[in-house]
Amino acid sequence: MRERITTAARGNTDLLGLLALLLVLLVAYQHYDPSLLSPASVTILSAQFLPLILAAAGQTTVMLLGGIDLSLGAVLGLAMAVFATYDARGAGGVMTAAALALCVAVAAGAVNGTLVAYAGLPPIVVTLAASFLWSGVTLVVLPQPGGHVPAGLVDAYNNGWYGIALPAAALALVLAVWKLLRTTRHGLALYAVGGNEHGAYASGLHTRGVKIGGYALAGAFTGLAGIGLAVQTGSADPTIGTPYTLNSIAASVLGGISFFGGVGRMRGTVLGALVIGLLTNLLLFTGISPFYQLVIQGVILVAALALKTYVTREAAE
Amino acid sequence: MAPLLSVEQVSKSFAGNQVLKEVSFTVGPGEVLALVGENGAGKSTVLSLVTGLLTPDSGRVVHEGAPVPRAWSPHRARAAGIGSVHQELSLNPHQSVAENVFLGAWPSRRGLVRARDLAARARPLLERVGLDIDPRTRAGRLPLGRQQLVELAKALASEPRLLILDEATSALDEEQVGAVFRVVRELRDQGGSVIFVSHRMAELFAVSDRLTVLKDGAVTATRERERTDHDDIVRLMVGRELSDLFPEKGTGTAPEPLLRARDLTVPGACSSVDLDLAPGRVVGLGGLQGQGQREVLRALFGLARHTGRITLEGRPVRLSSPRDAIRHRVAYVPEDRKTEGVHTARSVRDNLALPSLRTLAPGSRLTTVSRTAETRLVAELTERLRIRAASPAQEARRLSGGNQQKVALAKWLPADPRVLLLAEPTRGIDIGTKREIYHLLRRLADEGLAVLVTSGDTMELVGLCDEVAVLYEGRVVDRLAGPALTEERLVRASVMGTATETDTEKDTEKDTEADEPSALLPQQVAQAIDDIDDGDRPEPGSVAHA
Amino acid sequence: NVESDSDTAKSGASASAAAAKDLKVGWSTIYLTPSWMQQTLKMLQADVDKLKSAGKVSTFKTFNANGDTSQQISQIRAMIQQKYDVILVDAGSSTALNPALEQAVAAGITVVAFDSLPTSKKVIRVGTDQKAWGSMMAEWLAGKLDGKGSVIAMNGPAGVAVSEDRWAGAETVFKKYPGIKIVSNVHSEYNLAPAAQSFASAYSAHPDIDGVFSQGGALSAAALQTLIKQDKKLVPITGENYNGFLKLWKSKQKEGFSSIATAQPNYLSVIALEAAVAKVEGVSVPQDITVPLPEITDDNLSEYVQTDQPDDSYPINDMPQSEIDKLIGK
Amino acid sequence: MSGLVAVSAAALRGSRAAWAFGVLALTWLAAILFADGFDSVSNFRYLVQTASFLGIVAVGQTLVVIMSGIDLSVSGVVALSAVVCAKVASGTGGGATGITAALALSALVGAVNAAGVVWLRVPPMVMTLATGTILAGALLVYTDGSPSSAAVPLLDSLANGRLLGVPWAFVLWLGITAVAGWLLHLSRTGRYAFALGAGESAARASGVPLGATAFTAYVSCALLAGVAGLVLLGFTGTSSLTMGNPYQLLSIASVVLGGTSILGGRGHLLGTVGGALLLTLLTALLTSWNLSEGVRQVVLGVLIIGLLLVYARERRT
Ligand SMILES: Nc1ncnc2c1ncn2[C@@H]1O[C@H](COP(=O)(O)OP(=O)(O)OP(=O)(O)O)[C@@H](O)[C@H]1O
Ligand SMILES: Nc1ncnc2c1ncn2[C@@H]1O[C@H](COP(=O)(O)OP(=O)(O)OP(=O)(O)O)[C@@H](O)[C@H]1O
Ligand SMILES: [Mg+2]
Ligand SMILES: [Mg+2]
Repeated sequence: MRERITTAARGNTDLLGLLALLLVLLVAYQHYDPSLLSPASVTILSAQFLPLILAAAGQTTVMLLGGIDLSLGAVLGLAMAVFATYDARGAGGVMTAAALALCVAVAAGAVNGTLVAYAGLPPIVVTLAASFLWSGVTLVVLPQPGGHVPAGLVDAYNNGWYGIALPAAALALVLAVWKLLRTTRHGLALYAVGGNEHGAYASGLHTRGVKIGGYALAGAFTGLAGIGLAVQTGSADPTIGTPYTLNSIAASVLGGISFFGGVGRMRGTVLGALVIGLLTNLLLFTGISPFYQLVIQGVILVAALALKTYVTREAAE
Repeated sequence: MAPLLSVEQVSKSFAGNQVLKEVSFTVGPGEVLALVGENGAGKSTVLSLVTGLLTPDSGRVVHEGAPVPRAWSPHRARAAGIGSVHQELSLNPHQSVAENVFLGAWPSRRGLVRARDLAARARPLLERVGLDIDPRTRAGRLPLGRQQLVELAKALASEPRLLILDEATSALDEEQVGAVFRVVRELRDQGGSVIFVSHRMAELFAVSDRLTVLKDGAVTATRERERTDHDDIVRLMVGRELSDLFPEKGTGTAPEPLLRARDLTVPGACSSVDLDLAPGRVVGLGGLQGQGQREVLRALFGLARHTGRITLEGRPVRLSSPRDAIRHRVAYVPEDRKTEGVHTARSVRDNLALPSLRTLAPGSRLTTVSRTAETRLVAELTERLRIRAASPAQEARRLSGGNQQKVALAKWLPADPRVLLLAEPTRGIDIGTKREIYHLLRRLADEGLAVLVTSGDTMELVGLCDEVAVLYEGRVVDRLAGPALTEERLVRASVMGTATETDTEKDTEKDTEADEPSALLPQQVAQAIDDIDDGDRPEPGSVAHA
Repeated sequence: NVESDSDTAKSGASASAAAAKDLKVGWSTIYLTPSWMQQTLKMLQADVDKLKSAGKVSTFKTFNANGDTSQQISQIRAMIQQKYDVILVDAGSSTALNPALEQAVAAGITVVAFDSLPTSKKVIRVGTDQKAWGSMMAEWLAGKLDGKGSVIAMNGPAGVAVSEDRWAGAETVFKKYPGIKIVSNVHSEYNLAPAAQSFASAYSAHPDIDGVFSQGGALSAAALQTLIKQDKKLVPITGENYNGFLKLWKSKQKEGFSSIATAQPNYLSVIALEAAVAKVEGVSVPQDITVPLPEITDDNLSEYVQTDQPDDSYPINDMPQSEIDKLIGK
Repeated sequence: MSGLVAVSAAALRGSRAAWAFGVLALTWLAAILFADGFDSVSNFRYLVQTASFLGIVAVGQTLVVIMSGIDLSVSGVVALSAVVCAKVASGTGGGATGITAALALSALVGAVNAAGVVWLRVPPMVMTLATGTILAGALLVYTDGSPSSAAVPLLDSLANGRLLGVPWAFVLWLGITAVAGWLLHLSRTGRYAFALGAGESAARASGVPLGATAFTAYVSCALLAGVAGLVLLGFTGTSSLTMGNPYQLLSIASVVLGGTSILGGRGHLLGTVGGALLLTLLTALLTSWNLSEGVRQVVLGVLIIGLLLVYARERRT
């Protein structure tokens, strides 16, 4: 038993620091908000963090492939817009709307992936250009904030559903799916292509298919994030997605995902997103002047990353 | 009997540069074909046509009686029973050995790949190639030689009928080569075929049935092994006789050392290594794979953090970065050519000029680099080391491996180094070029350089060096010089990890005429190892490799 | 004690006589960087100071979401958890904050939105009529052009409610004048240089325009600057109380340049705060407080323009307390 | 100078930077033939004048991208320099002091970026993003929220004046390009930057001064962003905290459209000039057509992707 624990710990050394940081944040948070661990708080917080966590999961998928997605925010907005406008037309219930939004996001991801895989364009460039494209499409779908999400759903999401924190449940589900996926051939192929693309190709892997699949999967995560955000806010807003691009990158990097692909785990990303979310919340509680909040956010991000690099470099030697 | 594979009249050009000219050869079932040729002769290119990495401009590849389809790809080739180890490693350093072995074809149950299952299935494959490692180790943590064996296991995982080994032994020590030969013979005995490429002549003769010689992209001859010999093949390859592979060794007593290292320790790799490098002397670092040879060199070049005292011309120096080392006129040709040795994506010209920028643009960093001087320098170096490039503007990655190696060495020459550190300087280099490099190194030494070489090739160390320090688990266990420097003693010290003083007399006696290396070396070595095996032999290579 | 239990605060509020005491006030704003917000913050702070010395407000905190609407949601939730009594909000999205704000209302917090408003009917909303803004400008321009001519429209960023509303207001007016043709509809950030660039592009495609409809001061300034720099005829341009524009307008008045401007007055924030306090005190504050749009014309321009102040400011006079009281139903 | 011309001509021949100019010429021709107003001299003049603001930032960005970095803090630095200069100039300092202070601070930001990337080993994207965030906060504190206006005569004539009918801003941009082109393509430091961009390990093992090179690139980039801020201050006569925002992603797009590899180690500075002009022209063209904003963005995105497909693909193997 102890052996298993130590093995598990060894496999996660890179995450221990992050976990410790998260604990510190939680303790500090508890100090400001003693009801932190009550079901209501858990519901509220998970509702708040779910979109970022999902967006970061999408970003992580792309980064594991050695790419980066600068169009994530735009695709998130697009999914949100499709979900809420379709639902507003009352044309077939929430499930259809969600399925449609998800399909659109997956398609957008697949288009990005196809451009990266077949055109030989660097991902950062493709997705930068695609960010114009997808936010344009979003504006065509939904020229200004609006749309509709059933009030019951919004309430259930934000305030719990028979005492169940729906967002937390959704998150658990997504993580379980990822874990399963990670152990399929597709999951392994994702890591293989990210770690050494040419090698994977020379060894007979359909690297292009894997890439397109990976980007599409990222699209799915992003789409879910968009739907989550729509349900959280009860509507859609074509410009609301933008900050998620950079926030998701920050969360992934903090979670130990390498910019060069092939390295990192989803649980790290989830921790990273939680740290970022909690940190911003904590800054709200401490009541630091809003002028300084930006400064502190930036400094903490750099400090955390520098510390992480330092620690892992020591460990690696 | 119908050949398993026949390559018929294939031609291939890259950007107008014709690399293959109507090349044809066949491999029958139960046959081992050796492809021989100088660097850049087109061996890897023609094999890429077979494995689906490239498509021929004209001609065709016929596999099992049928021409391969237009959409031939590595994927299809593997599915059709062609397994290959490419010249360039294709492992994913971040995944486990087991995951790498089954890359792309992970065995799964109900769609899920179980790690334990994977490891269990990988183990017999790893054993087959003579690897005793935990299949769950990350591939990137293994030393290069072991990675190459993992590649072999990966090729075997798809149970190929045709196995292509493109310099699959270049990073292996003798024992590991033995394991590869075992696999090759096994496969041949079961009716499979193997195409084998190597620049070590002895290996070729040890394992192949026929040899096909490529020169400048065309087949010059195909010979049965029985009907040919070393000199014949070399003549076909190089186009002339090659005498004296190794240069004359230095004479006289050792001069005052230029660089002295005392107590050199790199945590986790080597400890308390003492080395004296003197002008005019070529010193070798021997031993099995991964006994810390590489780290000693990296430490002396400021790339690995180390402790110990280093003095240059009697003055203590700190070498904490390559820039320090370069400033003290120490040069380093790394083992990992593609990431450290050359900039693969940059032109030959840029690569050659990079370490000499200070002389091309004297003054401050803002000084303009003189284009004419640069051109002259590049032309001179290309000429001096006979680097074969379409033009100086050709990207380094488009060069054959051997020519890349020459670039990695040539770029240091104008910097006028005093100490030259070379890790595996002739890995993947054809025999003609090898000879050139040996003679070049000796010439440089004669001009007053101190040279330190690591090599997995015992013959090379014996033939080239004035003195060899044998490392075992990071410690120097023996120093061989003069008449004591023989292959047997070197191998013995490497695998036993102790000095072999007791045998001195016997050895010197026996090896008086063994200066010319024999063509059947591997068998000899295997014999030597077997001899030692009878005694209690410590487990080699258990030193962690950072 | 108001802080300890929000439910008592609520019942206290609905019972008539309660006086506001030591209220904990928070303001969540989508941006703090634009000058308009800075000016708003200062005006708000001044009013807070006044209320503090009157013993009505104990603490006042500002939260800057820096353009991230999701963060604004977090801010509102944090304020709910910290049991604020009053939440003021300048919303980054007209819809996205609704659930959070309604949750705050349900928790007994007095929520007042101002400037950029959410659509929720449960919060008190203090604003100007953005559609009226658009139609006021459009009417003036149409009148100036005698109902016919080509016009370039300069709008704010696409997909933002304020910008879309102003344009919707203008569009209905322009529809009434078939002689007026919108030859180009430009969207731009409220940012001088890119706006100037966009305007110049549209203008060189249509150099014979008769007027410019602009729905923001920086956009108007960009358009006017471009005309001046290119030495072109100064056609009428609608504007806003952006000081940079007002200064240019004043300096070119002699050359026959004519404009109209209105303002999104900074005192919206003060009205919002006063409304919140009044609400807690039991006054029945109207749900929607529409503040009349000021009108800056060629005649009263000099009352507004402040030549000694930076361009990037929005001159406006304070609103008399009596008028505020009237608006909030005191 | 003649050396620079010769080298540039040689490098441009058959290169991707030449493509940028080819496409630019074609687009311009098409614009003149098929769109209204593009045949007028004043429009041309205005176009190159406004392209200069973006162009100056993009030249700096090129220096960083070539050595395989990226600078997302340029938007912050543009605002920083304009705000600081305006505040100093409108206060007691006067124009010259203002300009000096602005440029010094800009350079400082560049140094901080480089320090984070080189010493703390934070990935460039995250490091510069964080400095950008910190800058936004710091500027809020510094200005107390109200940035000043200032008429600095030197900047005014630099931004708005003309030399023989050519806008000074454009002349300045070309001058800067020449100096930066010499730095990048002729000097020793430039060679180091290319080497570093093509592969860090090989560069280190060849004795390239990694730190010094990175510092030069980041500091130059920030300095140029500072210059752009000053020119913008001259152009608009006022400073604001958000005035740099448009240049963050557009500068990267210009670099890429100019044929420089985003992965570093390959490209030409002149390409960036073409890229910035092309981007400005495309935006202007789209503005002059009466499209809805959504459609406009879709068209821009598709156009950029299309152009990149034509000449900016990364070759494999
Ligand atoms: N995923 C990959 N990774 C590495 N190399 C690849 C990959 N896919 C294809 N290649 C190599 O690139 C070569 C070109 O492939 P293919 O002709 O299908 O691409 P393409 O889209 O037509 O590109 P191009 O237009 O440049 O020829 C292939 O022969 C193969 O060697
Ligand atoms: N992708 C490419 N583009 C351009 N030229 C190439 C490319 N690949 C190989 N070449 C050229 O083709 C020639 C043959 O190369 P190849 O790698 O087949 O040689 P080789 O016989 O395998 O040599 P070595 O023994 O060094 O591995 C070389 O001159 C090389 O420069
Ligand atoms: Mg093709
Ligand atoms: Mg080869």
